Amino acid sequence: MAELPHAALTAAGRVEADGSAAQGTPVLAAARLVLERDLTLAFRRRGQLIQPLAFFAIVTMLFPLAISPELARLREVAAGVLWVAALLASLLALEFLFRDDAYDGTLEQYALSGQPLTGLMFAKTAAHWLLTGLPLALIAPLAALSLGAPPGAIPGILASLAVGTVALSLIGSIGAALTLGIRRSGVLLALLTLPLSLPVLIFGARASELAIRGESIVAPLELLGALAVLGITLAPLASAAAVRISLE
Amino acid sequence: MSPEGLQAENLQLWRGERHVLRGVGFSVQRGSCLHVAGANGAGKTTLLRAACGLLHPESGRLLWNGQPVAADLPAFHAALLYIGHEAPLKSDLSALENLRYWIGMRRRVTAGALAAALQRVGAAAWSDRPARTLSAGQKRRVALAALSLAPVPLWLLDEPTTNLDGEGQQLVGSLIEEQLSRGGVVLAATHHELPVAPARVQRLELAVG
Amino acid sequence: MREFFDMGGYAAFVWPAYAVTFAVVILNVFWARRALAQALAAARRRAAGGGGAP
Amino acid sequence: MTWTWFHRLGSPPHVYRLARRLTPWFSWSAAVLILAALYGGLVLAPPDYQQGEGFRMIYVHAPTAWMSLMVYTTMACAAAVGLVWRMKVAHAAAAACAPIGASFTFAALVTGSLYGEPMWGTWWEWDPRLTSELILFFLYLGYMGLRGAIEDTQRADRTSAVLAVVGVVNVPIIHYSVTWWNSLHQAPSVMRLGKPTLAGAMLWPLLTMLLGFTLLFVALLLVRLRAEILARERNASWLQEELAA
Repeated sequence: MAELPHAALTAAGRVEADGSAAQGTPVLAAARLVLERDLTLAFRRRGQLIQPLAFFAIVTMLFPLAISPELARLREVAAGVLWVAALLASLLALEFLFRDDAYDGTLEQYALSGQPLTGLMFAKTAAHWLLTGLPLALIAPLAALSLGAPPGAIPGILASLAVGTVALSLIGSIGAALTLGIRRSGVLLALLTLPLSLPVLIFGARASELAIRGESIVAPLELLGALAVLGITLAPLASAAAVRISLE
Repeated sequence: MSPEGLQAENLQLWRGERHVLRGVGFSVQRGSCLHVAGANGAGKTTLLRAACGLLHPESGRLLWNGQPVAADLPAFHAALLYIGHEAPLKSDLSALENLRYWIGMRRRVTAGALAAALQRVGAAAWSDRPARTLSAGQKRRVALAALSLAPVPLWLLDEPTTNLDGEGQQLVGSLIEEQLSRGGVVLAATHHELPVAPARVQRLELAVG
Repeated sequence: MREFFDMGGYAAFVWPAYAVTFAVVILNVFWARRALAQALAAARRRAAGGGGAP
Repeated sequence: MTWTWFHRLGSPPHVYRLARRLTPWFSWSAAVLILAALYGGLVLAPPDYQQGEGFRMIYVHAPTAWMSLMVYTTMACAAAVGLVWRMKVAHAAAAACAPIGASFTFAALVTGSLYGEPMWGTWWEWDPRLTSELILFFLYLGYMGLRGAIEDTQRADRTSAVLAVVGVVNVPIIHYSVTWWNSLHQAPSVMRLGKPTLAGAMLWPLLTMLLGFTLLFVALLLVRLRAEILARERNASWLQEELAA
């Protein structure tokens, strides 16, 4: 019997058939592949990419109609409106973050790839942010202008949403992983995710509000940044654990 | 001398109310194949998923080369390839892209190796078509290409011959034979016969509980 | 006694607060006992009907 | 030797029997303490010089609010133990905690609102503590919703355990953010909820009530824990002997 390929395996386990460990994919490369795959898939279905943005635009449009067309009044609530709309729009896309991967067996392959699942979950969350959070942050200034915010507020609003949506995507990824395998999980996902997102809403809305008033947004932006960093370190761990459990 | 290959001792597993694995045990040496047989619902898939560490039996031991699998799960996972009864393909990606992402996660693959693997399973002609346009048998063949690209020591195959024509089944047979000749281990769950020389196959019959 | 129930004009708040709290306490006791009784009944039914194996 | 107690806590029959033995002790001492605290709080304690007789609501509001947080923390600890050591009994304890905690959080919200009305003049004030309590209530609802949505007990245990741990990490952050938010918006003249300076005859009923509620929680937990163990161990042989006895 040919002994050559697996001779080294007993010791390291990881060594591939040709006997060289260098053939294995490094974690970062694997995470990049996950990211690339999700982005490619999203761009194959471009129509769906627009949906959260359209939702965001419609929700922000509801408020002038429901409250008043007076820009002075709208300006007072603009920050809150932007953030509630962004929170809901980000939530909308979450349900599908892991769903297709769970159905077609991709998640199983991720869990069995020998790569740390935490890193792969982080890559998937990053893709979610690039596809929803970042576009939201980019169109939010337009919505803010339509709600009476001065042009000087644009950088502040952009910055607060860009940082805040990172935290929202991370928190949302936990909720999406927890509700895997549950039928009609949409409402439950909202019930799990929204209370955990409140700090992001509070700090983010405050930052946007200060930006609209033309004041310094440093303090709330730092708090948002802290939340994002905390999320980056902890959320992928939790979603990886939840995904593994969903495969049991 | 520590035993080589995959050993299971007294695996017990409940799924809700059902006692699916009732003290299942086996020992597959390097270079041999375990044919997990049994009727539908006998727990073949459950056993395979437990054997690759996705499911956690309530009691029992699983050893890989004499070491408990749980001691280093990532290393064990890097050493195995599991293919469920549906090939894990994205319907919007082509066969080629699917393979590149799937296998690329585990090891570096060159474009040449990918092309050769697809050629071998007879997929060259349709390797750039989106997976949603492929037939069930064609999807199976893409999964077989993954096997030839990932010569890891342990393969776990759930119904590897389903949906395949006669030639495809022979292909499964020759891939398994190659894996065994390399000193690899194969666990295949199927209620069909395996197209492999019987001398190398052990049979484990699961009963419906 | 009247004075005690009047709670210095706060009766409309004090007594409902106590009522709600102790309603929750009593309900909890009731629910916990019911949960145990139901679980015991289910387990006995199972034990009677075929030695536990489903 | 030192770890045997821990291993025994992982054994369902041991915990089941222990819970049955301990329940009366906790129940009766909780009942005695709560009754004593009621007498002390409603009769013996003098009225507060600012809040008058209204301050007596603190003897129910503070214990329910305390329960809401303590039960959540207990639940998360049990869940974490269950996740890390794959301990069935710990998951059963976490499952037993949720309905108790949710109901007391509800009581804390209602008593807080009743307490607030005469102090603030409105039934609901976005006071940081009440707001945090409301969010905690939603966390409980989410936990129970998730548990209820998953049929397989083992998966429900482990999935909801992840949520409980994530939640307990978040609770301080949520509380901090809500306090921070409130400090920006609140007019300083509005009185904050219930911080009368308590001493002597006013203080001991509160401490007794807190202890009594804690013991009550343990008693409730022990009873529910037995129910949860029964549901999880229905195929075990020890249970057959236990029921036959």
